[in-house]
Amino acid sequence: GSSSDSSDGAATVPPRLKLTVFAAASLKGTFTEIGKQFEATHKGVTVTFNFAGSADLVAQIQQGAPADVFASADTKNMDKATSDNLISGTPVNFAKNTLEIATPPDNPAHITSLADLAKPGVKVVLCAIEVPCGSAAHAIEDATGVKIKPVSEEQAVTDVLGKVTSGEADAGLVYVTDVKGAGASVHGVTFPESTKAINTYPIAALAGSKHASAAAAFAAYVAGAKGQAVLAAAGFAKP
Amino acid sequence: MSLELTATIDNRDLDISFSVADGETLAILGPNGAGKSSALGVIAGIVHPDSGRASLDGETLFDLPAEWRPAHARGTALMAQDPLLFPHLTVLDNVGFGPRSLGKSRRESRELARHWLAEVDASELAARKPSQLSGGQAQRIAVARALAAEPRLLLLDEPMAALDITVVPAMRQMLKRVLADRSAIIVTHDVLDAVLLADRVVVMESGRIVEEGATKEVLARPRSQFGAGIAGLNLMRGLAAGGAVRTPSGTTIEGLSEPPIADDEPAVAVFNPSSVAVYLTRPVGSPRNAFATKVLELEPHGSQVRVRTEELSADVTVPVVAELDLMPGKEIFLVVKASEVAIYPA
Amino acid sequence: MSLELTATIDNRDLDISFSVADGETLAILGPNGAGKSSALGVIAGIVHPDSGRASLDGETLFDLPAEWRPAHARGTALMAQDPLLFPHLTVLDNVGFGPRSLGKSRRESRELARHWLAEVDASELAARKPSQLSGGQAQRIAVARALAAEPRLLLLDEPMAALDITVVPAMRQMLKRVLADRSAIIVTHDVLDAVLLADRVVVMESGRIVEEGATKEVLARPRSQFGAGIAGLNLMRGLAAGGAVRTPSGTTIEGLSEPPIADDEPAVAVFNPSSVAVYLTRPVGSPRNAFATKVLELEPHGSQVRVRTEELSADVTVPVVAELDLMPGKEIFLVVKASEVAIYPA
Amino acid sequence: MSATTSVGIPRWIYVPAAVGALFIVLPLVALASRVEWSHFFSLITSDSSVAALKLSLRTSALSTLLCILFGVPMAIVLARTSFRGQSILRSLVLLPLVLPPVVGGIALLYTFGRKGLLGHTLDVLGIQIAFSTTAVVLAQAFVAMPFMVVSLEGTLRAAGQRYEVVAATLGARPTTVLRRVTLPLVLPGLAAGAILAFARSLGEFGATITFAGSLQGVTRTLPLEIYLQREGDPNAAVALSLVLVVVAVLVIGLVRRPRGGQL
Amino acid sequence: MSATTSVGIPRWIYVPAAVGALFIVLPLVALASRVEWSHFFSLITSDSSVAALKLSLRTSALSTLLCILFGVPMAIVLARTSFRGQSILRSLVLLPLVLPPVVGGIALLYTFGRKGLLGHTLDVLGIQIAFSTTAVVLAQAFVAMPFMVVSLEGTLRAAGQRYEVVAATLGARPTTVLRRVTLPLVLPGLAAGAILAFARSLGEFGATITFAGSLQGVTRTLPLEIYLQREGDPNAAVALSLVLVVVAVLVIGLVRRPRGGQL
Ligand SMILES: Nc1ncnc2c1ncn2[C@@H]1O[C@H](COP(=O)(O)OP(=O)(O)OP(=O)(O)O)[C@@H](O)[C@H]1O
Ligand SMILES: Nc1ncnc2c1ncn2[C@@H]1O[C@H](COP(=O)(O)OP(=O)(O)OP(=O)(O)O)[C@@H](O)[C@H]1O
Ligand SMILES: [Mg+2]
Ligand SMILES: [Mg+2]
Repeated sequence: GSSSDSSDGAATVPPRLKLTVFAAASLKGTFTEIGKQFEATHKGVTVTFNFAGSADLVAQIQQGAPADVFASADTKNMDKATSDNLISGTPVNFAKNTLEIATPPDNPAHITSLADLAKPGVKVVLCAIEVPCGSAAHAIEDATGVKIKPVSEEQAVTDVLGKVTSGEADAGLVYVTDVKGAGASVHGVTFPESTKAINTYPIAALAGSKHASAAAAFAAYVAGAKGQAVLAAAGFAKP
Repeated sequence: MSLELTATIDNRDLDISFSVADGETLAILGPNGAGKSSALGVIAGIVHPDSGRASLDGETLFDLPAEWRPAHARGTALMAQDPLLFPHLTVLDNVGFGPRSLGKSRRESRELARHWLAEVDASELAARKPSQLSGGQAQRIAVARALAAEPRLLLLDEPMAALDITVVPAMRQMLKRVLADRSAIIVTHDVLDAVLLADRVVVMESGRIVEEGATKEVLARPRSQFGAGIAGLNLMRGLAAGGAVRTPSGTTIEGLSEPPIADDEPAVAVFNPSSVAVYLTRPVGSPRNAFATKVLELEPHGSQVRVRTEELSADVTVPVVAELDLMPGKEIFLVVKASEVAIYPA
Repeated sequence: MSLELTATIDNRDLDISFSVADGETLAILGPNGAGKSSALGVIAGIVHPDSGRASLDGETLFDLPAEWRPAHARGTALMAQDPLLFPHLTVLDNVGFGPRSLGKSRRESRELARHWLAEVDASELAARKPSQLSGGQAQRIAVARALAAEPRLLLLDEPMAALDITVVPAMRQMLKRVLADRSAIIVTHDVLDAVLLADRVVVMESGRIVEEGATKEVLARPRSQFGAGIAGLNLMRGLAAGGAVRTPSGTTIEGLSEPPIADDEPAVAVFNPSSVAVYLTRPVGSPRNAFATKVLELEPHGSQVRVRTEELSADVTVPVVAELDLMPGKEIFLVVKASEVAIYPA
Repeated sequence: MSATTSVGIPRWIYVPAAVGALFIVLPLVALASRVEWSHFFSLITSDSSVAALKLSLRTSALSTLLCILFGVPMAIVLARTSFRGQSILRSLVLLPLVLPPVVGGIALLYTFGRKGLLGHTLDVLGIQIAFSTTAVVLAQAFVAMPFMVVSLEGTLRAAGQRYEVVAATLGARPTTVLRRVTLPLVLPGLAAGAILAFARSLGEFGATITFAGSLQGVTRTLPLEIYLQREGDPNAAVALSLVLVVVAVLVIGLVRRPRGGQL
Repeated sequence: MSATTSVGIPRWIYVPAAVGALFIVLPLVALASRVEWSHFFSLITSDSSVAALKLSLRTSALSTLLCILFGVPMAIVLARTSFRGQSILRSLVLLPLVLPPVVGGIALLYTFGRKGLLGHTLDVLGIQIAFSTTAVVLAQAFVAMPFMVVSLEGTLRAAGQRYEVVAATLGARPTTVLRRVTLPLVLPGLAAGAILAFARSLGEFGATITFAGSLQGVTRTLPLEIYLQREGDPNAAVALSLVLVVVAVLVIGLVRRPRGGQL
């Protein structure tokens, strides 16, 4: 393909430039939409996405993956990339997410508050502490003193959601965006203590990019008004 | 146990029907590809005929298309043409397979296996794996395996094909002993097996039975081409007397008997018509057996002429007939050397 | 192609050494488990001896422990005791396998295969799969397959064991023809094969060679137990003359020859000593052959006595010796019926 | 040693075989070379690692047992009988092979879960499968079963029925034939199938996480533990993987004593 | 029809076989019953789905080819020769079976990645493997190879060498023996191995996403697409899985024409 690293305006971007964005899997819906919009305003740029877990993405970038932009679902993985000097400039936080209780639509265990999750006999699933949603849940537990005994500590928020939508679990702690995305298949229970743990999504252009300006433009676009609108529609909070 | 069988297999062009009486041994003779093995397969339940029926001792083995009793429930044991010893079992366990399958204990089965191994003179092979056997050894084990299964009807497909001729007589004696009180069918290429082991003979050619009857009769007066080719043996039954056989009519015929037979045991003397010489006067010489008799008929037999008398036949070449002026009614002496006569316990 | 072989296999207790001259056919005789198949396996390269060496026409086949030429590069073809036809190939392709492997074109190989199928009288089986063959048919195909490979040394392990006796003579004739100008080794249980097909004979017992030499000599004067058991055939070589054989010394012996042999073709007459009768005067009767001769020696032969003369032997029972007062130097007539004499092209 | 010799294999075949072996072995070497051996032992002997390893071995052994108990009969039915719809059944039985494991987990949830097809029945019987070790075993058996079936069916077909027929003519009823002839003769194929099933169970991740969840000591098997470790410390995950690898080598080595090829 | 009959299998064996079959089939039924058929067709014909399906089929076919090219020789070497260290080599070759696929992906990255063992060499040669379709094929071949090897080795051992020996005595050189005797005789095992390899490739997820990434049309195979769909719409993922399943059934059905068991 062709390459260029001049300019920043949409008009001067050379034709047939391919921008590769590595983004956390939870951003699939929003970023695909943002990508389409970006392509529309930046003629000649095609945006392709590599969606995977944030840890996977960092490992791939470390191994020399041909990526231009990295959007992580947490700061920890972005920090890894930063400390390895893989990004150019400083990362920008572009979205926030908080936890919400998800229950099956009929809410069989009648969950109305965080404290209800600690009741005996309630089957609760959380994320494992090693993953962002798990560390967030842990932080809330620490801050509120509510001790939840989960029946399972899942690897990813999708897995938590899966247990809830299938009715296997009575409740789970997931992100607000997940509850929104799941639509009618879950019932969301917000709780005030959720502010004790806020997850932040950073984005950065990568040092190894051959299209530095376009990469920067995309990162800026996400953090900008148009991007924010798409993200907000999916339930993300402003950073 | 008596067997009744009628079966056709279309794609092998087989169409047969025969029976085996209780305790009887039937020999099936015939050229390669005649359908002998197929017939055994049908009885054993491993070849599915297109039509027909069979019963063993009144119990239906199959009655197509309605009934089909599986191989293992038939009470028949088949020693097939290919030994096919189980490669993962020792010789002893191969032989013990039948009894074990029929519910005998491991110890009992081993016991039985050892017995039958001894019978086929292969005790020293007990611990071997089949891959460590010679061809003839494998065949003997296969015979022992079939015998050990103690079936109601025993099916033997050329049990002696790979055996060296020095052990064949012993094997034949052993089979004679075990087949005596058993229903059995034996496929063989050797007429002597038929003569010594079988009460009745069926001759097959191209999937059909072309001849059937008591062994002696079929072999004496074969009507089929194959029968004629192999048959015509002279048989004289009687009692052993000093190594010879004395027939009920008082004739004594000398011969070689191995093993020796005790006096007054039933015995049979077998010899080939081609070993029988025809004389007009009683000759003086080595031949121990000379029978005064009359020519009954003369018939062509291949390139020779078969001279039939009341009891015996002689094959002579054509010039002989002219020279000796043989014709029905003529008084002759049939002469056969003792060393040409085999005497077996009957 | 001449073969030199020395080999030992410890765990089969085999220790042999023999050779085959260029164009010669060697017969290996011996009881079951003697090591005959093992010997062929060593030559063919599928049994690895513990020590020894072999060369074919000067080329080393193996020279242990240093050299070992793989089976496919030996220029030998083995027809093993078990036909083992390739189950996934048709009969035609089974037979064509050898030529094809040696680089012949598919068409050429098929041609050759068809030729050899015709030789073993199995042309009509060409399209079948091995699973659709009878035992005897499979064996014939296996013989054809080995022949089609056109090896420098042909190894046949009991090529006629499963054949019915009506086809054996034809097969023997065919083998006689193809082995005539070939180096070959044939393992057999039938002395007649040795007599008719082989120039030399090796007799094995328990892994050792107990006898070795020209066929005629070994069979005439066997020194081993097994040799004695099977051997002793009378052979007279000469030229065919009106269906009989005339020996160089002028004796004529009549017999049966199938197929007929043209006059003055080399021929051999074969008959068993037990068919030979001893007379003190020339008898008048059916036997066509009477030879005036002198007793050379008398020797026990099993339960009988072998009467040896210059050229021929006769087996008689013990009482005969006394009755006729046989002793070395005595003038006798040896008499044998023409129907007991088999005449073959030599 | 004297024996009927193998006839040898073409020399050139060593070339692709070596390339193939390198293709598998090189990545393993690369992996091993990245392990920080100084931390290795403290890492693999941590509570959570040991718990996960034990759980993995226990559940994999059980699921292999299930695969033998049910997979062997299926392979036999597929190889030795023919009936209408057999090929469809075969394809269906092979499906867990292609189903992404996560989807397999969802399918299991839909079946054995509280709201699943059998959920009510199981509830009445007082059986709770989800979030239990039983669920792990079921998930592993579900994905591993086809391995046993396919591998054994291939061997059964290649082995043919000659010896089974002989056994029947000696009076052995089908069960005896199966036990004393068929199974001993296809043992190499059965062993291969069991190894594959065990290995697949040991490595199973997606269906387990979806159907059984991930709780230390109960449902968090080694692959789940590795996955979690990876979030924090990729090197730890690699080290743990090596443990899995070593365990697998040992187990496979024990099961598969190389025996001389029969002739 | 007349033929040498099969001797029959024990009746009771149908019971565990049926239980096993139900265990596999029930979840598939449960899955199918949850699909929203109204959206089904629009969903599976979307650009991204079609692209993923095509990519999956292409890469799986290629990786199966690799498994045949390299796995068959390995199986033959393992089954037909014996040398020191053979059992270790066998265990090593089986390792991708137990390695969590994600770890396998990491190992591949460590080997073929730009900073990997062979990265420099490949770079010099101008070859970029990671994150290309080639990487997908390699990842799939890496995880699928042992299936071919194990399944075929079992069949080769069970089949024995009798016919190979006969062929050699007729003058067939090892290559001819291989081509005209060994391979035709173990065809059922080879087919089983190929099916397993293809199926495993088709379902491969972890190693692919790690080593090859998830770029639409380039490396995003159907399982990856399913994984992504699941983030948003689990039902869509299930529907897409069914497509995978149907494709697999078709392909397997085509490959595996049931032939009569030879006797
Ligand atoms: N599975 C089969 N399918 C079709 N035809 C077969 C099959 N098996 C044998 N045949 C054919 O059926 C005929 C009878 O075969 P069978 O094996 O019964 O002969 P046989 O009398 O035992 O011969 P042999 O003396 O050679 O063993 C032969 O022409 C043979 O080719
Ligand atoms: N693979 C083997 N391992 C060990 N011993 C064997 C093996 N094969 C054969 N034997 C033994 O070696 C001896 C010679 O066997 P071989 O097969 O050569 O005999 P043979 O002369 O061909 O006999 P037959 O006439 O029965 O075919 C026998 O005692 C046999 O049991
Ligand atoms: Mg037969
Ligand atoms: Mg032999």
